[in-house]
Parts: sequence; structure tokens; C-alpha cells
Amino acid sequence: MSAKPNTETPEEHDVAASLREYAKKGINEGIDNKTRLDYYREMVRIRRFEERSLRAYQQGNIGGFLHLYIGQEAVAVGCVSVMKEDDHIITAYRDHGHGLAVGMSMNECMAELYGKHTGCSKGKGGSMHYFAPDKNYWGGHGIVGGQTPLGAGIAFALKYKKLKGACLCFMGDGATNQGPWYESLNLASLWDLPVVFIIENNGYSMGTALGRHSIGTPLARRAEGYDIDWSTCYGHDVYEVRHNVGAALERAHESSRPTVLEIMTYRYRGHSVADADDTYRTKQDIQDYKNTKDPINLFHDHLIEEGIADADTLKQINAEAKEEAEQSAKFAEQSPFPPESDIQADVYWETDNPDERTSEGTLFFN
Amino acid sequence: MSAKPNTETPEEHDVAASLREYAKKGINEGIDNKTRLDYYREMVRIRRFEERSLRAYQQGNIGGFLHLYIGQEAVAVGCVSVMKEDDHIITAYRDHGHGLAVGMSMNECMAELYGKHTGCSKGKGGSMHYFAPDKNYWGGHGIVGGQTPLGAGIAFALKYKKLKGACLCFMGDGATNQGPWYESLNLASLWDLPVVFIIENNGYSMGTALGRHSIGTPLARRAEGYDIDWSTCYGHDVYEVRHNVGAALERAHESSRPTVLEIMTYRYRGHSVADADDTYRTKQDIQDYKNTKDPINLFHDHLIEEGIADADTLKQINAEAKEEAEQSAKFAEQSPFPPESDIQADVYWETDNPDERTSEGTLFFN
Amino acid sequence: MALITYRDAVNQALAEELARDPNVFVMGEEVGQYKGAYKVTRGLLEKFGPDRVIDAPISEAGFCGLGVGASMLGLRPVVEFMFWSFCYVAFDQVINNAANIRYMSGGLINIPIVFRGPANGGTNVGATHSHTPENFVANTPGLKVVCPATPHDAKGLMKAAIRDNDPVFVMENTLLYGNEGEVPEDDYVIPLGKAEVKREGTDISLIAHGRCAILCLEAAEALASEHGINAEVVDLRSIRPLDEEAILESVKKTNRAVLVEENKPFCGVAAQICSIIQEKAFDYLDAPIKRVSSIDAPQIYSMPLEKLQIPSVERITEAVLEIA
Amino acid sequence: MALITYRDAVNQALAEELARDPNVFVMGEEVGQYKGAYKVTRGLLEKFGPDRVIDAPISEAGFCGLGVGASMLGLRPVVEFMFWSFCYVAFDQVINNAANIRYMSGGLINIPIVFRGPANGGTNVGATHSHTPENFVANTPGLKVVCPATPHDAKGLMKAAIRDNDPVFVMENTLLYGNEGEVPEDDYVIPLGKAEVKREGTDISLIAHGRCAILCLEAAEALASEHGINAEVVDLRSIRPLDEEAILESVKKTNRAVLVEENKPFCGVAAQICSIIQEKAFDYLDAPIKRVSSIDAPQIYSMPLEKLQIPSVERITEAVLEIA
Ligand SMILES: Cc1ncc(C[n+]2csc(CCOP(=O)(O)OP(=O)(O)O)c2C)c(N)n1
Ligand SMILES: Cc1ncc(C[n+]2csc(CCOP(=O)(O)OP(=O)(O)O)c2C)c(N)n1
Ligand SMILES: [Mg+2]
Ligand SMILES: [Mg+2]
Repeated sequence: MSAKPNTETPEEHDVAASLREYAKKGINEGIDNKTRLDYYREMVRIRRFEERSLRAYQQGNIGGFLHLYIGQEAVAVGCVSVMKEDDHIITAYRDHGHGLAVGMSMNECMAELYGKHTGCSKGKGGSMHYFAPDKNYWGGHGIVGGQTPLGAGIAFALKYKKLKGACLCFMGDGATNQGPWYESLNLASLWDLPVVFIIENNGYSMGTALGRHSIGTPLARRAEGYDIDWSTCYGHDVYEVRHNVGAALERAHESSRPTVLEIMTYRYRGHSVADADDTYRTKQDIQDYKNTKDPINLFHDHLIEEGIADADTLKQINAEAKEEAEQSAKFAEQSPFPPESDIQADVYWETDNPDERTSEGTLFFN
Repeated sequence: MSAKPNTETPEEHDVAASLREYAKKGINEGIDNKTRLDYYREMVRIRRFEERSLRAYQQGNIGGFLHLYIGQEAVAVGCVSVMKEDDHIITAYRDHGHGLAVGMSMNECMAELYGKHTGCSKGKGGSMHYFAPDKNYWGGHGIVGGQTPLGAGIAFALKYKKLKGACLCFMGDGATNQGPWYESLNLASLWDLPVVFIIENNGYSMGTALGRHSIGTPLARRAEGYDIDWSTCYGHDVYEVRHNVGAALERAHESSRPTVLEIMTYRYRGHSVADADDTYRTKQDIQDYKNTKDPINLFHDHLIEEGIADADTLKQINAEAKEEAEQSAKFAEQSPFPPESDIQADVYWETDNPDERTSEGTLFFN
Repeated sequence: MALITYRDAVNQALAEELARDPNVFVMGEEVGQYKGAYKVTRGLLEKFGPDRVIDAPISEAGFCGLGVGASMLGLRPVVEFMFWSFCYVAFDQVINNAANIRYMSGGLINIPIVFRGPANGGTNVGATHSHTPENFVANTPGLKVVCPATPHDAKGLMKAAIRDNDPVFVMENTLLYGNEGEVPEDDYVIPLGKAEVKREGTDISLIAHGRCAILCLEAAEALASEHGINAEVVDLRSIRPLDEEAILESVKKTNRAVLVEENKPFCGVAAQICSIIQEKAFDYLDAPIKRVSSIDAPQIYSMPLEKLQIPSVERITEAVLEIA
Repeated sequence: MALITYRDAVNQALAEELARDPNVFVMGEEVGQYKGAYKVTRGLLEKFGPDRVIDAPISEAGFCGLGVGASMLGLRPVVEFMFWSFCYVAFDQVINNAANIRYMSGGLINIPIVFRGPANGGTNVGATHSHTPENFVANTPGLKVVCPATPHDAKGLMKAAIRDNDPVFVMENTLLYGNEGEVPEDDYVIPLGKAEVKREGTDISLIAHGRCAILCLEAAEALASEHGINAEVVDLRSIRPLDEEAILESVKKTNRAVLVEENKPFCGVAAQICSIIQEKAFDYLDAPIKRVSSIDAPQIYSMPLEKLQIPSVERITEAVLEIA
């Protein structure tokens, strides 16, 4: 019923060797070099975007929260790379990486952070609430765990429509503490819904380390009580991620069964950028992870080692991503804010489509 | 970590033999005959009370819902019989059995159903909301699953006060579908709370059979994901119940650790008495259970077999219970309804203790 | 026109919309095999099968959220709360997800979902089971809410709700399910946001929704026969959108208003109606607006007392006599 | 008196009550080791230890319910919502359990619990994080709710809330945490239910709570200097209990009122205040009561637009000029 969790300790784990192995395994076999390079490019684009948005925040161009994805890039890129046409994706508020990975432009993403009318949500959602339904990306949700029943609902809709798609529903380790997720697990298993719940376990729920917020590890094991298949894997290795998500997606496509997949990852920045993270971990902790398991560095070295790219090419990709991020900040800066009238637009379908309105009476009260 | 569930099928289970065995085992060893007879009396009192309340409902003396405990008597009686001075108890809306078991009088319980001022909650709570805090009984809660965090909270308070007590928190099989319970499980395990969650699995959530509302059995197994000890047992045998609850309570008292205990039981009546239950089971199903596993009949025969009581004594106990129930209905009938002014009493501590009121201003708005 | 019950009117609306649009499905606790806790969904499972009439576990947060998720992809879920009181365990899903997703996506995503079920007191089920959250819902931009009082309105509003492209909350009433009324046999909808003057009058406006509208009609008859007061009864039917025009027109004619609701008074729907009237018809008012709401306390169980707690013909009449 | 921030005033109240009564404990997400998401609970863990300053997982339904359960046995939990917006995942626990248990037990059980945290917009965190549910809470008999505007009030009301034997909901404001004000050094409480006239005036009553009271004070200055209008500012401080007397007294003096709140308008707190004024001071009103609420839409993220959405000195001034 359930896969065994990794039993080796993270310290024993030879990351480079593991990467090499997964690079050739199953789903990763026979990927062409261009595609492999694309994974690298996607990860780098996310990181450069996040770094640029951090600067924008520090400059006061971005308000509210800014939950950066830096450190977790291989998860979103790996997962999205396995998705097929009818597969869908939804996540929590740490949503920039997923957005870029599904193909949203840096421009619309950065402009959203700036609260501009050219943003993906017209400046209405902000950092936590990216959406791109045309790319099967259903957000970006600010309430912890609140997206998990939605993810089950997307899977339900796919099944109802008799499509062979599935929904990847992302959540944090802290989000496993929200009851609605367990309700969703029961529904998904009872009704055979093609949903993959992906726990991006970065070790912390805001400032609370895993062991202080949850008991019973791995967290994915909780799926067992619902007869749901589960597994855990490392998240610094895009190939390993692909391998595990691939298996889960296949299960969803072929047997319309859910999976819980826990991916061990790490975030380098504070929970939101305004948060100092010195109460719960040290700078050295972060540095240690960066030194040994940075998904971009590891992949960089691997690409060179395998002769897929040379250092200059990779440098070039980095430079391009940086420039793209820089341009997106310019785009965002130069874009207009929404007009004041926009505050009450997009509330109801009806008021946005006045010619087709069927209801009568007052919809707004000031 | 976790006990194995019973693997024999219910059909293979020799109930009388099992009862005999549990009667002498561990916690049940050396109970005096008077006490054994008391268990019988308590079960009988509950059943006669419930039967009388059903009649009162049919006569139109009781309104709203009436969720009868008939069939499940051995669970409440067995559990409560193991409780010590500092142990506490809380349950859902099917709460009459627990109320009588902790020592509430039939009079106050029946009067509450009649909505009378002499009821345990002055006619304010009704069937679903019995309370007797002087007997460590914290209700009677109408919202499915809503009592589970409260149960954890009672356990928390006991621990905070450094008392060696525990909380028995009852819930139905259907209630396992409410997310807050899983939040409570994590909190209880993470914080080492002395709480025993007792799933009274009567096979149905209203009209929905277990297999149609939950996947993954036994339900108690879900505790495993939280590193919580669990077990299952049959609920027609007061001794077996005592044995299992005793172990859980000991764990709570000695190690301040939670337990999930699933007790297999059965209800004979509709979910509430107004509900026909012909959409989800047959009369024969019910009769089969009655014939083979009725907790009162089995215990009756056992007491005679063991020479603890003769048939006449047991008949007498039945007659007394019936009379007590009859008298409670008279008491209820003759009791006054609350005065109209009572609608706004008991809302705030402050308005009920006007001399000690510290706030000012208006508290009620009509 | 056939004389049918409120229950059957809702049932017909569901059956007709299920037949009309394959994207419509019904989901909730006991809606299928058990035929509904109040038998509102009777026969639907047999007619439309288990893929479209779905029995859910007691997981309101789970299945309401699931409904919202499914609606994002274009399905039209009709989700039943066995009681509206149970929406509190799913409150985040309805208040944050159903209400906000369209907005936060800049209008890219629609949420064409219906949440329905009974919201009322008067049946001795106690404080936890007697909530009437139409005021909470109407406070929330992005949501719509209707409270039909008659079989005719129940069917017409339910069909409009299901066809609406925004989230619509339909609040029914267990005390009304057995009421009979004339219901057209042909396909019809009643637009959300359209009040109905259910009794014309000249002396005072009784403005209400749901079962309170029925009470107002009874009170109006009593007032006419016993006190010679000719009351107009405006049944709001829909709370959001709200037919302000009908309210103001009536008050401008009668110059007096009593607002009746089952909400608890503080920030009940009638508080908002009062605020609108006094702002937009200030000069027409000859007396303070009176309100009749439930007595401000958790719902009491005791049968005769609960009757006193919720609005009654007597309390409406009294309020009218204070200002008329 | 010391000049301290609102944040520190709340912190002092918590520290003093923790020191005074061993039954008081503080629980919430990040309240201990992390010192609070907004550093309100800074230092408490060090002073009172992990048994009394408790970091909770993101399980609001779980730990709020746990708090209610603990309060039944006589403990006095002070439960933090990191944002009040998150009370929606725990709504059943606060609306059914905290509010109703005393009543349903016929007064046998008390629930001396405090729920506290910030409830406000204006910080660009979007629709899901900007709710102001004081109207929902105040609608619910059995609950009390206060919204302090100044450091002085925050400390005094918090201490009163913790000593109160009923459930009290304290709604703070992240935009106020950094504000400084005079706070007495000695132990003091401000009774719940007592409004404060924060500025005396003769021409119009500005009635508000929370940060909107501060905005009203600013608007009053502008009105005085630019328009010669002498506005009175009534800070409600407490919504339930409510100081009706102070409201009515002010309106009877000025004969005009503008009600200001951050609630969305439909059934916002101001709707209820309006209903009370028009019922009890009908003959004193020389003009319709005006309301300034948040613009009726889910909260927008975009920074300059959110400023326009929530009440501002400009919008208050405009409303006053319409009727003064
Ligand atoms: C219901 C709810 N409670 C609290 C919060 C505040 N909050 C936002 S993110 C967060 C931590 C979540 O941690 P995790 O799920 O591990 O995700 P990560 O931030 O690590 O990606 C908290 C407490 C919230 N948004 N929603
Ligand atoms: C949150 C919530 N949803 C729905 C209900 C309606 N309801 C009351 S009891 C019940 C079935 C519960 O079944 P179970 O937990 O197995 O307990 P049992 O009735 O068998 O004792 C339902 C659906 C409710 N009271 N609360
Ligand atoms: Mg995390
Ligand atoms: Mg059951």
C-alpha cells in the first residue's frame, strides 16, 4: 500500500551520486539535452525572479507579504515538468515558483507584486494569490490548508468530465495541521479522485520547526489511515522529484487514485521577507544546506559533468534570467496602478458582464 | 506503538465465551457481585429511560431531535465505570447514556427533554446538550466532531493543573470525518495530553454506512500517523469495554499519553427517532444484532450463569428501572416550563451575577 | 398551476436543472440514498445516478471546498448543508474561497456554485442548530443570498441560483417545507434581487424575508381586521442583491416601517435595511423604524419558549401598534 | 505615565495578567519562541516559560476549541489569532462552542476565554487576510468584543477582558501596533462597554471604533480648521457590550451623525448603531445618518487602491460635509 520512507539520514545521502542515478532512471531516461537544460533555466529563472522581487520589496515597491521560493526551485520545476495537458496545479501562498514553472511571464508576475494593473490578477491578488487558469494553474491561496479541498475539487471535476487528468495540490509541512486536509484525504480516497497532495516539507511552519508543530513522521505516512499510497523524496534533485511525481501522476491517470508525496526541501529566506528568521535557526544552518544541497548548484555541476552544457552556457542562462527579472521590474514599475473604479470590478461575474446580467437590485452597498 | 485490531470476523466471535473471559481478566478480576449487578442496573436504566423518552416523543411531549442510545449501553456504562475522581467525560449529541452513567438523575434528564425548568440545563439545551459539570460531565455537543478539541482542552487543563486525571472524549464513526479531530490528535500527541478518544462505531453516520463515509479501517488506525496508541474492541460486552478503556486510562494517568479506542457497537433505532431507517438497513439486520449481541441480554445470561443473580432479581431491576423512568416522565410532565424571562438568562456570567458585573453598557439588543 | 409543497418545489427545481445541464450535480450529507434529511432530494439519486447525486461524509469544509474547486473548472455544484448551522465548520471555504477567488484572480475564474439548505429556528433543536447566517453571507462581497418564503419563490429562485455564474446561497426553512402553494408547471425563474410586494397596503410597510414574510402576511390580516391598519408586506426574497427600490418605494408610500427577521438583532439583516431606509428615505419617515428580530440570546431548546424567542404574529403586531 | 507603543501596551497587559493569575496562559502560532508574528508577545516565553506561553501548530479549530475546553475547567486562556481572518477556520468553535456552552448548560459552565489578534486591512495582504469580523462576533449573543484604538485603551481593555468571566474577543490592528501613547504605570482596567468621547464637539457626532476612531480625530481637526465644523468623536472601544448611552447622548447634542468603521457595509457594525440611533433618537436627527465603511468589495491587494478602499480622513470629511 505505501512506499517506505527514505531511511538513510540526510547526512549519509550522497547527493551528486543520487542525482546521477535519478538522471537516468525511468521517467528521466532519454530526456534530450535541451530539455535538461530547460530544467536548469527554469530553476534559475525562479531564483533570479525571487531575488529581484526581494530587492523591490526592500525598495518599498512591494507591500504586504512576500514568501520567497528560493531553495525550493527543484520541486516546482520538477513537478510541473511531468504534467500533461489535462493535469492541473494549485498551491498555497508561496506560489511564485509554481507560477513561473507553468509558464507565467515574469512581467505579469512582477507587476502583480507591484500591485499593478498589468499583473496576472490585475493587482488584486498580490504575492499570495497568483492565478493562471489558462495554464491550469488555480492559485495561489493565502489561508493555510484552504487549497486542499479545492485541489480535491479540481480532481473531482476532471473525473466528472471523464478527462484523464490529475491535480497536483501543493502544501507546506505546517499546512498538514489544518483539519480540512484530512477531510480531503478521506474524500479523495473514498471517491477515487486523481489528486496528488505534495507536501513541500521545508522543515518549518513559519518559525516553528517540524518537530515542534507535528508529531509522527514522515508526515506523508498519515495517508496510510486513508488507504492512500504515499512516498517521500528529496527536493533538491529535479530528477528525483520527477521520478516520484511521475509515479504519482501515473497512478492518478491510470487508476484514478490519490497519492500523498512528501518532498524534503528547504527555504533560504525568512518565512516572509519581512521576518527575521534568527529565532529558530542559524545562518550556518542555511549555509550548510546551500553548500551541500543547493538544487541549482548541484544541477549546474551535474550538467557540466555530463557534458550537457559548459560553464559559459550556464553563466549565460543565469545572466539572461537576471536580465529578464530586471526587465520585469522595469515593466512593473512603468505599469499603471488599477483605476479606482477597479476596486468594485471582478467581484461578480454579473457586474462584469452587465449585458448578460439576470439578477436585479443592488449588489454593492456604498 | 499500536495494538492490532481484532482480526476475527464478527460472525466468528463467540460472544458468551468472550464475555466470560473478559469478566475475569485484569481490571475485571475481583469485582464484587454487587458492582457487577450495578453494571447491569445501569445498562437497564439507560434502556428503560430511552424507551420512555421515545414514548414521550411520540406523544408530542418532546421536540426537536431525540438520538437514542439503545444498543450501545455497555459502552457508556463500561467506560464510566473505569473513571476515577479526576477523570472527565465529554461526548456528542447521543448523550443520555453517558449522562445517566455518570449519575445524573432520570428526573433532570427527562425534564430536560421536555424543555422544563427542572431539566439538567433548565430546558435550554435539550436532548443533544446535557451537562453535569459537578459530575465531570462536560456535555452533550450537537455539532459533529465539535467536542473533540474541547476534550483535548479538558485534558490540557488537567495537565496544566498537575492533576492525575484524564478526559474520555466520545465521538461517532461519522465524526471521524471532521477535520478538527485530526487537529486535536496532533495537539494531544505533540503535547502529551491525557485524553482518550473513544469512537463509538455503530456502523452508521446517520443513514450512511461506514464504508460509504470513510475509507481505511479500523478508523482508530488513523491514530498511527500521530504516533498515538490505539486499539479496537467490541462494545456489547461491558467487561471488554472496561478492559480496553482501563488500559487507555492507565496510559493517560501514568504517561500522560493519548489513546484512540474504537468500540464496535450498534444502535437499534433510527439516527434520531423521527428518522425512518429503512433506506440503509433492514429490520432483520437489527434483529440479528439483538439476537446475538444485545449487551443487556448477554450480561443478563452471564450473571445468571455465574450465579451472581437469579432471573427474579434481574426482572426486579428491570421493573424498578421502568418505574423510575415512568416517574421521571411524570416529574417532567408536572414540572413548569422556564419563565419567559429565562430566555435571556444564562447567556453571560455577568448578567447572572449583576452585583459582580464589571462591564458597562448594553449586552442585549432587543 | 399545481398545488405543491415547498419541499417539492425545491425538489423540482433541482430535478429540472439536473436534467437541463449535465454540469449540475447535487452533493451533501444523506442527499442520495437517504433521500435527504428533510426529503428534499427524494428521487434524485434514482433519476440521475450516483455520479450526479452524491452522498458526502460529515466533512463540510472538505466537500464545500471540493465544490468550489469543481466550480472553478466549470461544473455547477449544488451543495447541501443539512442545516445552515453547519456552514460554520466550513466557514473559511465559503467566506474566503467561494467569495474571493474571482476577485483575487482579477476576474479570470468564476465560481458558479450554489450552497443550499434550511436556516431557521422554531424546531427545538437548540442553540447549535438554529443559526440564520444570511447576514454574515450578505456582509461578504462576492456572495449572493436568497431566502424564499413560498413554494413558488423557492422553485424560481433555486433555478435562478443554479444558473447564476456567481456563488449563491439559498436559505430554506424546515418549517416551510410542508407548506403548499401554487407553482407553475412550466420552466420559470425568479430573478435574484427582486422583492415582491405580497400584500399591498397604505399605512405601514412590513419588510421581511423567509418565513417572517409569511408571519407578516398573517399579522397584516390581523391588523386590518382588528385595528383597521392596512399594512403593506414586502417580501425581500433576496438579501444580496437587494431590491432597494421596492423597499424605498413602499416606505415612501406608507411612511412607516417594521422590519422583521429571524436573525439575532445585532447586525441582523434588518439593521442594514434600516440603515438604507433612513439614509435614502429620511424625509419620508413619520416614525422610527421598528425591528422585530429573534430575542437576543442563544436559541433556547424549550418548545414554548423558543416560540416566544423567534418572531411571531403577536410581536409583529405589537411593533406595528407602537408606531402606527 | 510612560509613552509606549500599542504593541507594548498589549504586551504589558498580558505580562501583568500572567503574573497576577496562574490560570492565565497564552497560546497561539509563533507566540513563544518567535516572539509573536507582530512581536506582541515578546519576552513572555522567557518570563513565564513554555507551560504558560504555548506555541501552537496551524490548527486554529483545534487550539481554539482546546482553549474553550480548558476554560470550562476554570483556566483563563488567552488565544491569539495571528490574524483575525484565520478565525474562519475555527468559526464553529468560537460561534457554537465559546458562545453557547454557558447557555446550553443552563449557566452551569463558564467560558472565561480571550481570543485576541489583529483585525484590519490597509497592509496589502489581500482579500483572505483582511477581514474585520467584529460584526459577526457582536451578532452572536454570549460573546463580547472590543476594538481598542490607543495604547491606553488596549492595555486597559485587555486586562478587563482577561479578568472577565465571559468569552471576550479583542480585535487589535497591525497599523496601530507602532503608535505611541501615554499609558499609566499602575494596574488599571477599562470596563468593557464604556465608550470614550475622545473629542468634544457640538456640530456632528463621529462614531467609530478601532483605528477608525483615530481617523475621525484627524478628520475632526481638519473639519474644524478648514470648515469651522466642531465635530465630536465618540470612540466606542467596545462593540458588545455597547455604550448606547454615550452614542445617544452625543447624537442628541449634535443632531447629526457619521458612523465610521472598517467593516464592509452590509450589516457592518455601523448598520446596528444606525438602527439604534434612529430608533432611540429619531426626533433628534436633523439629517440622515451617514456611514463610512470599507468600499464594498473583497479587499484589494494593490497598495494605493487599498488605501482608497478602507475609510480615510478624506472620505470621513466628505461624508460630514454632505450632512453638516
Ligand atoms: C489558517 C491560517 N493560519 C495561519 C496563517 C499564517 N501563516 C501563513 S503561512 C504560515 C506557515 C505555514 O508553513 P508551511 O505550511 O510549512 O508552508 P511554508 O511557509 O513553509 O511554505 C502561517 C502560520 C494562515 N495564512 N492561515
Ligand atoms: C458539522 C455537522 N454536520 C452535520 C450534522 C448532522 N448530523 C448529526 S449526527 C450525524 C451523524 C453522525 O454519525 P456518527 O458520528 O457516527 O454518530 P452516531 O449518530 O452514529 O452516534 C449528522 C450527519 C451535525 N450535527 N454537525
Ligand atoms: Mg514549511
Ligand atoms: Mg455512528
